[in-house]
Amino acid sequence: MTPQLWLILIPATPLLLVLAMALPGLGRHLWRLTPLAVLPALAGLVWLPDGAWAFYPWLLVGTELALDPVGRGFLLLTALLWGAAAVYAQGYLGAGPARVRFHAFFLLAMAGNLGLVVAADVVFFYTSFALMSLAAMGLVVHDQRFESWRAGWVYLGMAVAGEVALFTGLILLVHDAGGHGMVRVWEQPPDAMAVALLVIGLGVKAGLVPLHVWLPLAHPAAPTPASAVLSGAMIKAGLLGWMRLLPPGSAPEALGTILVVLGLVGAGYGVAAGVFQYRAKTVLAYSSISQMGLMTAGLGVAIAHPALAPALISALVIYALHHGIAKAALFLGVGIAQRVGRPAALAWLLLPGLALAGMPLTSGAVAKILLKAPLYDAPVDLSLVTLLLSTAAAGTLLLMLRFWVLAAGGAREPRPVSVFLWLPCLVLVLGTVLLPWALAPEGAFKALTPDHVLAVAWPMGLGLLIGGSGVLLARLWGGTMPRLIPEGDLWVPLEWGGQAVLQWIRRTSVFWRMPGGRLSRCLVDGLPRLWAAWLDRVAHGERLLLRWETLGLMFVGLVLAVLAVLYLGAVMVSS
Amino acid sequence: MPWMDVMADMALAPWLVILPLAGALLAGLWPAAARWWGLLTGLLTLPMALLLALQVHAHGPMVLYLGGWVPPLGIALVADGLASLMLLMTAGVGLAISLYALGYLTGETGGRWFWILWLWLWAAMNALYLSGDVFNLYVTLELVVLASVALVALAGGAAPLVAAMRYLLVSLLGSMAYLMGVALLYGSYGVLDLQGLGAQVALSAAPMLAAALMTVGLMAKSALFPLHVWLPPAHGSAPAPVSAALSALVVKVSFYLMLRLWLTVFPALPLPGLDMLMGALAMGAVLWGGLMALRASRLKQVVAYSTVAQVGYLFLLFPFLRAFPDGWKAVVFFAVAHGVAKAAVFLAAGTLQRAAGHDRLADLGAVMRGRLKTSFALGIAGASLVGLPFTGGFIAKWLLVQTALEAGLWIWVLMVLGGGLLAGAYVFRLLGPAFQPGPADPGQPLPAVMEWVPLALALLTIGLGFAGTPVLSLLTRTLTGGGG
Amino acid sequence: METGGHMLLLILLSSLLPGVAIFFLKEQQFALRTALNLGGASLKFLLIIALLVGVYRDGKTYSLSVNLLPGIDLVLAADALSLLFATLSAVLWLVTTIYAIGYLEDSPNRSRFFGFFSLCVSATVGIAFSGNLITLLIFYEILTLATWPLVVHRGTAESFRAGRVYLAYTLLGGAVLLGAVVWLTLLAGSEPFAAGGYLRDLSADHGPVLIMIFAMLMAGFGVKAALLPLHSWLPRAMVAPAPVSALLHAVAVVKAGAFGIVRVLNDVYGVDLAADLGVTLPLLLLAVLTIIYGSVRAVFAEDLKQRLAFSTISQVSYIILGVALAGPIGAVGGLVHLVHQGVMKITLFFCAGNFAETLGIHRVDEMRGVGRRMPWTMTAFTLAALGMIGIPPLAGFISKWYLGLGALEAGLAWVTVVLVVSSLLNALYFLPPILRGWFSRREGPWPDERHGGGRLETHWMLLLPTVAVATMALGMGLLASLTISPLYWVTFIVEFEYGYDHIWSAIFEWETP
Amino acid sequence: MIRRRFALSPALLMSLALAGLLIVVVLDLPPQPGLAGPVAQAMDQAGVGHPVTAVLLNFRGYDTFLELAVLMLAVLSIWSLGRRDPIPARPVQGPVMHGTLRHLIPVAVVTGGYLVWVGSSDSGGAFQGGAVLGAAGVMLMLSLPREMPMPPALLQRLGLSLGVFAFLAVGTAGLLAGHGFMGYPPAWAYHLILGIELAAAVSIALTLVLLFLGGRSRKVRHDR
Amino acid sequence: MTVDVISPQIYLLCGVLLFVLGLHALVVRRHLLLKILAVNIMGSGVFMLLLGVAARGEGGIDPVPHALVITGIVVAVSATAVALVLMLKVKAATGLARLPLSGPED
Repeated sequence: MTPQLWLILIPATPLLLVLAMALPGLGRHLWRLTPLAVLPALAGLVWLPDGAWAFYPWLLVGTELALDPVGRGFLLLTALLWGAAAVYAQGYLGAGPARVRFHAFFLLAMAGNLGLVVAADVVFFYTSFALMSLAAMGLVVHDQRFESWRAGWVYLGMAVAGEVALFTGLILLVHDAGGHGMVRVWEQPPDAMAVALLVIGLGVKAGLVPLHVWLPLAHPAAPTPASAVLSGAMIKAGLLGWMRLLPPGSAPEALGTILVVLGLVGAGYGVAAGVFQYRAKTVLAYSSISQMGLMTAGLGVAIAHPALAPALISALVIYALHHGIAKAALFLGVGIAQRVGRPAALAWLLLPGLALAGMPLTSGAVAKILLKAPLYDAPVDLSLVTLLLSTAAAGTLLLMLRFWVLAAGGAREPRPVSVFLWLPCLVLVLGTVLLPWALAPEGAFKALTPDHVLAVAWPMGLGLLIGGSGVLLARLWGGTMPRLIPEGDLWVPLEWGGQAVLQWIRRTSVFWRMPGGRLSRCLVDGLPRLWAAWLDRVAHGERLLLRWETLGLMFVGLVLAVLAVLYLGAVMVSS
Repeated sequence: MPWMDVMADMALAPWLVILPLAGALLAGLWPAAARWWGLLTGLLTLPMALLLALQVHAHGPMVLYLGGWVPPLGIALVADGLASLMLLMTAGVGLAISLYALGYLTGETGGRWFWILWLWLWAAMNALYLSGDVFNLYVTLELVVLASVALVALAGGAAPLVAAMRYLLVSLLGSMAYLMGVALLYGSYGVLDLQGLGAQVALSAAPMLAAALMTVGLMAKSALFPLHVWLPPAHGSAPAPVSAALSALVVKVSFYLMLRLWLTVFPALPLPGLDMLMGALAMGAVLWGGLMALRASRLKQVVAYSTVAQVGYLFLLFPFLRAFPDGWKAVVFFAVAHGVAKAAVFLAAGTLQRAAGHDRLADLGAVMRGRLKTSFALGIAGASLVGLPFTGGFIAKWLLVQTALEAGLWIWVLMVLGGGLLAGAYVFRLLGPAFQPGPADPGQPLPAVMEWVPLALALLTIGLGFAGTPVLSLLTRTLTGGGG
Repeated sequence: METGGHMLLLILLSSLLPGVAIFFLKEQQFALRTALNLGGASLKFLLIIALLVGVYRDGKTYSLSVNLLPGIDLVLAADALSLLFATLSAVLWLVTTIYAIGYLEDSPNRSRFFGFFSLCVSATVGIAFSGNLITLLIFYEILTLATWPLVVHRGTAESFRAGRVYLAYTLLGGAVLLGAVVWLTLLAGSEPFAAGGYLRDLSADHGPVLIMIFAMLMAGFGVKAALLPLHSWLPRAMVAPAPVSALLHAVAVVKAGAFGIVRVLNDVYGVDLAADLGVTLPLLLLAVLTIIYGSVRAVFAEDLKQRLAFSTISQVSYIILGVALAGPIGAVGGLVHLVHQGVMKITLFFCAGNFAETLGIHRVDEMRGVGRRMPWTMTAFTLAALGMIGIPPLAGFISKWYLGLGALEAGLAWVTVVLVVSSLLNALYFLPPILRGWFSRREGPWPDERHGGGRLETHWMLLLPTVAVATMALGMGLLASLTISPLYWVTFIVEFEYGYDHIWSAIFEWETP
Repeated sequence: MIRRRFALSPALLMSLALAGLLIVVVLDLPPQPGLAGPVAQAMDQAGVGHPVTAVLLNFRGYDTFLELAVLMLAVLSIWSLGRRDPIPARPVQGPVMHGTLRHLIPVAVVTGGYLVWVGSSDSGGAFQGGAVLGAAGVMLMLSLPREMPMPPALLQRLGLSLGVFAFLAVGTAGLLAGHGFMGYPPAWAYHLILGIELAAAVSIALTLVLLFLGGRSRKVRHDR
Repeated sequence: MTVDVISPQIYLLCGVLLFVLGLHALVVRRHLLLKILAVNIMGSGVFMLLLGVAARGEGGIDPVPHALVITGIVVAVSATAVALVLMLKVKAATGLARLPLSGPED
């Protein structure tokens, strides 16, 4: 077992499983094996050394795969979440032919996600990215409800637009670099156009603020295991893409500032929009937007100050891992919560929620501390950023409160919770607690120091205060949460506007009459008639010519004409 | 090659007259065996023509003084490249027509007269191609006219008779104009042989008038627009082998004569102006014939109008001649290609007509599907008419376009290409019924030869597609020019 | 006759002779006809393989010349580009023949159909092996003749109308082409195709004339390649049976036009001369317009085959776009699309044929839920359609990738915008049928279900070729750097054509053979 | 009607123009010797004494040969068109007619024969002789009340093709003997020419009669 | 001008006039018999012209045109005979001894 074989097995295993599912007979039952498709990735995590690198000259236009520390972190996240979700899906989905289809698309998306983590050249990265994006469409519209279709279309439209932007950006990168290996790409600072396109292309996936609209639509629409990977693993692909393609040091520093601003706006906006939602999964989606905003801001700082990059990047990896696991646990928990009693439901959802808000002793506290720590070492004053990052935790707690309220309330359909459901959820919930100790023990210890506890505790307190007063106010007025911001916020006016424009276009006949349409219709109708008339005229002429008198006249006339012409010619020649 | 030298000593040219004439006489004497005489004649004439062409190609033009009397006193038989090419074409197509007629004309009385007249026609055409004397040419021309008029009338019935009558009158009119020209030429120069005349003709009124009369007379005989009206009824209503012979060969005869005159006798006359007039008429012919072919509703009518259209190309001769002295070769190649293709088309049409019992284009589908070989012949020969590749027609079109372009005569390039499009339209219109849905039905039982001969001719058009170089090099062995 | 010419002749005859023989078979002689068809197709395939081995392993050259007119020869020759196209034709012919046998089962006039089908392929292979412009013209015209019967095969009034339009366009194009070729031959003689062109010497004296001839050549080839103002025959020709559409779009007619343009640009004018004359940019613009126009029309086409037809109009212009970029990488993208588009488009047409033949589906909105009924076909459709959009790792991505890089290399960054817009439009018209097929629920019966109750979703002769070409479409992208892949081959061609050694490192970073 | 006939129609105008041109050209024809000189020089080898006959049968014998062919072809053409109409029955002529004919026909036969024979040295020849003979035949036809009993078809055809046949045979023999096509050995020229003339005269006479009758014979059916 | 000089010219003139007269009649006359006669008149005109040419020569009478005329006459006779018979057949088939105004087709 060489790295050469192992690295390719990581993305290839799910694909091979999909192929095997196409087998007649046996293939119909192979969906049971879906969770096993992450095993090569997990095994690779264990024994592949850092810097494992492999080259496949026959694949695409020459493919490189590698496993570096960043990749290792993301690979852990990806494998863990997909594996957990796969197990969960076994118990979650009802029987029926659609189940095979779900698993097929699930595996395809999984392959893409795993592949982009280990990709070490841009073409393979793009390939995996596209595979993941498009296959995820199958997960979003799986339920075939109106809502799923709407979410699916928005998702797909944005994904395709993102792909295209990414494609163009990559082409620009590769053109400048003269090669498509990532190492080669890093050598050359990308030009502004490429940077812009990459930010947009990956930003769609990462839920960057103006491009986030698909998230709140897609997450509630997708089946729960799909939402878990969508929110936990797939949106991290955008972040990973930025890290890979716009590495600090190579990317322009101005980009860092932009990313910080966009990230912080996203963090705040996610909270602001999330609290007004009425569905638990939507709240989680907004929470993801908010959290991704934090990570984006972190990356922005790293890009703006390349000196801080190593520390920030490893912190971001931890943060991504933390968020992915916690968010996935929450999503899976929502699925369980619908089937059990209220207290049990809260029990499943409490710990990951708190972890997300940065509760000490959880992964959240560690991640936040690790992320903020390098900022104090920055050459310029970043206290505002730090402050905002901290404040975001308050927002997160607010969101979590809202989430708990919604998840605990609402209609429920009590059903037995099979082992397929609770086991992966349990693993993830435990993961939120155990993760820091396993991955960053020194950070975990550091987070237990009082000043750090305080640093993560005051925002939580603030959040609790605001949330509590909000609940109180609501109680006093007897009102409910105002529906200030609808699901999919920005998309809704866009949709209205778009529909209005479409209606207008449909009503306005100018657009439906082709330029020159009347002319072409005249030609289409008139030409054959004209042609027939012409033929008739010719036939009439033929009858005229057939008369002997005409023929004779023509004969004599031609003799004279030839003579005249000869004479003229002679005159011309002689003159 | 030694045998070529032996051949060179033999005077082959007269045999090409003697053979068909003897065949005609024998057929007349013994009508019951006319068909076999005809077949024998065809089989003997073709190799003879081939040998003559090879001989001419190897040794250059051959002139034979009849009775040993040297022109201007006597008459010369001239076998040069042009003449031997036309003889070869006639022999090839003629043999095919003879074979076809074996199957087409069975039992009834018409058959015998066809054979007798057809052999006469063949002899007359051969005599005309070989003749080197303007008055002798007149006599052969009359022979051709009488034989072909009788062939047209052979079908019997009002329409063919009227067509034959009109054809005869037009031909006589043309002949008389030609004869007047001969008289004027003799009156001016006192000689009758082509070369001798060519040496003397200068730019003056009498030869100009003679040229006008002769040219227009021959134009009428070769059915150039607007003097073409006699052709479609005559060719369209005659029996299939007759139509083929008339359209493929007889039309070319008068064209050949005109070409000969302008190559040898009238080079001194000015072409500027005349080329425009003739070109305009040619264009008219291509358009008019094409449109009429698009409108005609009967198979043979379409083919006949196609001849009217294609004759137009022949008259590009004048613009080309004006542009350069070698310009006529393209036109001659076109004439040959058209001859073979048109014979194939007419014979195929005859087969279909006989099989279906009619030739209404719209109702021919079943028979066309049932008789694939014939439909193929129609298709391939039709492709040659359009000028699609691998056929003689393509090479001909290529040469025409090349010549026109070389001379910078854009308008004729457009005409050739546009005429090709019209031809495409009517040829594919001919083929269309085969593709309508419906059953395949071979129709009346027919002898196999009626299917194979058109196919063979169609394949010959493909062969012509590869014969460009030898034909052109044969044509360089042509006697031209004043006193040349 | 020169070395190995018999081989080329044999390749031509391997489809021509069976074709002619098939015409004269009775309708009921199914076994013999099938044997002739498949035998010819397989033989051609094997012969091409032998030819490839001969050329690449043993370094032989093959050429055959027959005199047509003084100074003008009919030349058949095998160079790298012709082998590419010939291999494409041979492979796709084999596949399409199998498909057509299954598709036309029990329909009338099969002998005629397969006869013309074989003629059509012979003409295409002739085009591939044409060694000079005249030969190319000749086979190009033959192709017109051979495809018309296929277009009107159904014999309905509609197909006759389509046939008329087809003829009008192609004959007109042929006439213009003839004029141009004659003119060029007059100026430059009948030279064989040569890498880098053979007109350099003339350009000083005849610049404007060369431009004019170029325009005429482009118009002539552009008719079949469905370049913008000359495209409208293509959607109409969709009345033909599915295998015909497949062949027309993927291999024969449309490709012949594109191939002709490539030949003229590369081997007659030479890219440098063309660029100097300033003719590449207008061609590029035309290609761009066609790409956008075809895509927009495809979005509004509701009939599946119509949509595919407009898509073809758009996609074929990628090839022209690539060569008109006048740079090596762009040429790689364009030429490789010659193959990739062929494979993907033939897949799509096979799928459309399967849908129509099995379930009677003709319109895009009838495709709801077809994925569950016909998963294999739908998978093939999905693969090919995603490839058309340019999604990796499918073949279309490779083309688009190098087209984009080529555009940047040529300093025409705006062309990438065109690629982007076209990709978006492609997605707009290909994704809805895919999604409907996979995720929509079917209510009510299929329009016209014929193959019910079998173990397979449809006749195996329809399914097998479809899956095979879909696999090829995937493989050509996924395994693009194998030495047998079109990309490798095209790189070889372009290296030879442009004399750029660095093309290897540009395409395959690690290797310089 | 009359007025219209003499109106200046385009046809008339054009004919007048043509006439004018022709007249101008014809009157302007330059004097030239023609072929009188060469003919006179070649007369010693011609085999006959009269220049026109020499031209007809020797110098331009090929013309004459083809002209005989035209005549024969005319008959064949007419025959191919169908059978002739019966000559309408005529009232029996009086004795004058019979008497005249009884004398006239032998005279005509003798005259014809003479004309053929004298053609070699003086005005006359096969055509003139044949025409006179033919006229005699036509008179005979006209004088008979009913169909004349015709000779059998084979004989008719033989007689018809006699002239062409003889000419062709002699011409081909010349070719085979090395004198070229249509060439006579000078020594035999006179005899050969006379023979051809005789055969031609017979053919011409028969042809003219048959042309007059117009159409195939009604009784003799060759086509069975 | 003496008679000797002018007489050949008169032949020439008359020949031309006959030719044109015949031509005109051929064009404008409807009846087939008249047309056939017109062709004969044209022929006669040409023959007269030829004879005039023969008479005009300086070296005595030129025999060649005479021979030509004899041949021409025979040819004309043949053609006339065929034409007349054809005319009769047309008359029998269509009832008219003239060419119909339009073609037999449609």
